Amino acid sequence: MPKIEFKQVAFTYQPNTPFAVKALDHINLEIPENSYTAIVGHTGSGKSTIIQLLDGLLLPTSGSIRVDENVISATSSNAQLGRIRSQIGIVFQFPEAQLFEETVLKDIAFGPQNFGKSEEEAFALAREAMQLVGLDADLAERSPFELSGGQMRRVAIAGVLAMKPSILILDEPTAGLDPRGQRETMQLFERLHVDQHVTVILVTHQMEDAAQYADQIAVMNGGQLVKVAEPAQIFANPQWLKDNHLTVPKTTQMAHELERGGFTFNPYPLTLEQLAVQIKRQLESRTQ
Amino acid sequence: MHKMITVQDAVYSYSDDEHLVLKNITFDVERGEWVSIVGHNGSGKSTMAKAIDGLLKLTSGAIEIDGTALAEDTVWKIREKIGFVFQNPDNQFVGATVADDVAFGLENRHVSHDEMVAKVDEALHLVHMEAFADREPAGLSGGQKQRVALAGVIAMRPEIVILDEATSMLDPEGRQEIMQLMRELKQTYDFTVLTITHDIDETAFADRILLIDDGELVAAGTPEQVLTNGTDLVDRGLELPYAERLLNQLNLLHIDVPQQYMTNDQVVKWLCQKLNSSK
Amino acid sequence: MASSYSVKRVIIPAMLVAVTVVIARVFIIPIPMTHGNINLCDAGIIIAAFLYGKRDGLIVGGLTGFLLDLISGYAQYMFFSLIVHGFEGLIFGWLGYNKSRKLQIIALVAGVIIMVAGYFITDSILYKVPTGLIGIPTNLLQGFVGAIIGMPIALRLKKSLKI
Amino acid sequence: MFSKVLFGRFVPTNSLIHRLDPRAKLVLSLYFIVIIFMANSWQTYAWLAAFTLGVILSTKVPLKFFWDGIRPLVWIILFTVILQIFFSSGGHVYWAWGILSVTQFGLVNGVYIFCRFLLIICMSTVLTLTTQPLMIADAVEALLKPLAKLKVPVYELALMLSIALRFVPTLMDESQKIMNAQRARGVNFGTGSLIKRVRSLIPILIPLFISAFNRAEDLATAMEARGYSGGEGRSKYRLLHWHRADTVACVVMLGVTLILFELRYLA
Ligand SMILES: Nc1ncnc2c1ncn2[C@@H]1O[C@H](COP(=O)(O)OP(=O)(O)OP(=O)(O)O)[C@@H](O)[C@H]1O
Ligand SMILES: Nc1ncnc2c1ncn2[C@@H]1O[C@H](COP(=O)(O)OP(=O)(O)OP(=O)(O)O)[C@@H](O)[C@H]1O
Ligand SMILES: [Mg+2]
Ligand SMILES: [Mg+2]
Repeated sequence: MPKIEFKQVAFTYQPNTPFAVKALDHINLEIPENSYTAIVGHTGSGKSTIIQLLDGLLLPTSGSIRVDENVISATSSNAQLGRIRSQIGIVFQFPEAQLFEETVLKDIAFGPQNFGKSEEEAFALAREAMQLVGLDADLAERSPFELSGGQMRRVAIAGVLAMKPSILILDEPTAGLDPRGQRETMQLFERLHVDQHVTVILVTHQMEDAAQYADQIAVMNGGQLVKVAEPAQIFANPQWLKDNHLTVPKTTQMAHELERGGFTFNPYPLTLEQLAVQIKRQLESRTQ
Repeated sequence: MHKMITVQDAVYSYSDDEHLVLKNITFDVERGEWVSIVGHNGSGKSTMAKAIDGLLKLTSGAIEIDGTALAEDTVWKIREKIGFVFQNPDNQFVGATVADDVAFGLENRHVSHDEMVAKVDEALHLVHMEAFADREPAGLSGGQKQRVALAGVIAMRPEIVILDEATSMLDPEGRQEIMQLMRELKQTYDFTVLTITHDIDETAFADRILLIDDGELVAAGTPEQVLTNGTDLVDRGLELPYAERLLNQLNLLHIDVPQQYMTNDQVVKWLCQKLNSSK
Repeated sequence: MASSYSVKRVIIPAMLVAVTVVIARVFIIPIPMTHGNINLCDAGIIIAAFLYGKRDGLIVGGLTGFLLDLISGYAQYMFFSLIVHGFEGLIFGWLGYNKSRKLQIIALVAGVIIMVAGYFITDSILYKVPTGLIGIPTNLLQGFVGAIIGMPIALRLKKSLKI
Repeated sequence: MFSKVLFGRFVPTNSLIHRLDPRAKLVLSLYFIVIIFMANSWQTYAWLAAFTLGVILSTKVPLKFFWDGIRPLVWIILFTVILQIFFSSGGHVYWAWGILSVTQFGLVNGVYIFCRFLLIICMSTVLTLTTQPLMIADAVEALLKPLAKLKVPVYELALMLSIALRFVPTLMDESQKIMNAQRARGVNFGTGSLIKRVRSLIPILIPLFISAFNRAEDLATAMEARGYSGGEGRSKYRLLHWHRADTVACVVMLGVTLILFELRYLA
């Protein structure tokens, strides 16, 4: 049984008013346990709406979402939603905007405490999370507002990880970070996925990340789910990507241009390393 | 002829403590040149740019814009020559509507109403936002807001345009749009451009690149000179251009690669030639 | 040069007005048989006044009162609110800015009384004395809730931002 | 999402009233509220009510929107009217019980106060339904301009008002985002005791204020970079235009007043 299942989900903002916006329609999606799913799509295609539905922050107008045994529908109660939220962690875009406590440690411990952990347990979880994201233990008693932008981002991420979620949702978690910060952050989530078997759902505009980390990619366009498939399938057709307002990953772009000059790629390379290996093979096979 | 921007031994620290955010930075920019400043988060790029616009005062060092030394009494004159687009599209939108926002700078310069209307229309036309003149910012996308910011800059006919990570909060489509637009505008008006970024792809149009690391200017030169393996871009928190990374990877796989810097197209051409010549 | 000081003197109160309008519109607590509900605008005014003093208290109070009525469609009240909330903010800042905890509590009480009295007078002028009387309990409640939310947040912000 | 807030209660129908200069609308609606206090008889109230109805109809805004303006005040209106009826004395006594009585004066006064409520609410609703908040802010600035001579910082106050209006939707969005983030971290709003509810607001309000301060910092820098150095002597892009229709509106209002006085003193 998949971990998460969307069944015929539709969502409208401000229904029955002149301002009604139909943000999602006919969403059917399965997310297996321990998988890494990327959700990609043009601005306004409904990605953020999907993840808010998944955490019960919005309730579907129709249809239902199952997370393990719990079901979210238009009539879900607060208690049900609380159970679901306790196993899902969301790193929102620019998560440093959620910091509020007097010290870093207290802020990170806030989530676990809300979900019923005692202060001691929560602080222990917080210290563990600090280590996980690579924050120096000395920072624990500092005010989060005295930190650099990169450190604040880590504190916010630690605040989500301290809840020990079995599902981790990431909404463009690396926006605004420099390449090193981006790489380190993405590798942190990858480690959680591999070592602790966390189910990861990544919303991103960066096709490189989707190609590199995800085992399945869901493509959104205009509130519809247009395709769910493995990265290799999604990225095999640059024209299709452009039609759905997606950028073409650099590797795909390069492979595509090389094809015009005589190279052939099968399967389509997703990462720089795969591309290099295939190029080498073809160069060498010709020489022999 | 004098340079457009000269920065001499710029030193800056935010508080009185020892921590220097800029450490003896010296460089200059020619009239009409496009220069990119790159560096990791917190390396001091924004601080440098703000100092050039007189938005903060150097601890020591000197800045000259178009032959005029930046000082208390010249700062307003100098700001008239510089158009600045900042990172967050929301936090620089002053006007209540698109047209009002474009007019804001003109109002500050006491431009007459009729002239203002003409200039606002023209600037909005140039950034393809004329249909949005009466819209409020709340309904615009990030990319559209940044185009409005650019229109506000263009309406002032500046000699220098500084984009401080103006695309970093946009989606990829929005980014490309803004960079492309900037290129078109530069062709029309030939201003001097300073772009600040940590995205190496955005240096694509630059004539010259300055690399800043923890407040120090560690490399300056053409993209060919700076964007190669030699400058330790990766150690400095950045990334090499894609073509360069591919060549490195091929090199690791024991394929002989040329030593000089190549763009994507050049790499494709070279690889295809190699494939076909080895038939 | 670089004296963004004067610009900030305009922008900070403006932004505080915006936040106060937002919290007043987002966190409304419905109360039957009144203007409809109580809102948190007093909390925002307290924060402005405790962080920046009487000038900003006056401006943020006045403009927030004015804008809130304008946006919510109570134009008949907007100039009264400008004066009542402005005066309230002035009192908060005058008696409470950079003062001891005890004095700050006195400032809160005084400001809230001014606000309650102000609306009593407003309603009595516009309509009748009974209309003014009926507003007293809800306005008191609104002031009380505003104070118990505004005060701790003002103190926390002051510490975190070193204002 | 919050375009509703941004527009205030503005309903664009582009009627004659919509097109009037906001200065005219602001002054005339305030003036009207003042002259309502001159009404003291059936005839005077009837005349003002007829005029108000005419204005309401000419805005072409559906009547439902006016009802929306009255609804929140219904209880206060009823309460005031009932008090007025039971506690005033004079004239014929229809019913009495202890200190309570229903008298002729009481009934009449009750009806009058009811009318006053309706007239004040409807006319101020006309203003907000036909004029965008921004326009009203402009009008206020224009009308207060003479105060600049008395060292009242009119320009700065107007700029503050316009920037506040500009940032309300942005911060409204921000508050929604922060609320989502904290709910995802297990905060439960709107349940539990008052203390608990108040406590649950702290994780929202602190980040919201911090965000506002950060924005203020950025905005101040951006404004300075664009050459803003104080309000004095800036030229203005958005101008208000006084048209013939505005003068006509003033004349009409004068006529309404004259007739009102006529009815008040002749009857
Ligand atoms: N609070 C809201 N009220 C009304 N409409 C909304 C709201 N939030 C989003 N929408 C609309 O719903 C649609 C989907 O929005 P959503 O935020 O889910 O897109 P997204 O894919 O996350 O976009 P982005 O890549 O820009 O983050 C859009 O048309 C958007 O305008
Ligand atoms: N207002 C301030 N007060 C104190 N320190 C500051 C302030 N602004 C920036 N700094 C510090 O100065 C250093 C340089 O900051 P700056 O904003 O110039 O970096 P940047 O290169 O623009 O980084 P980014 O890529 O994140 O925008 C950083 O260490 C930062 O923490
Ligand atoms: Mg989104
Ligand atoms: Mg910067």
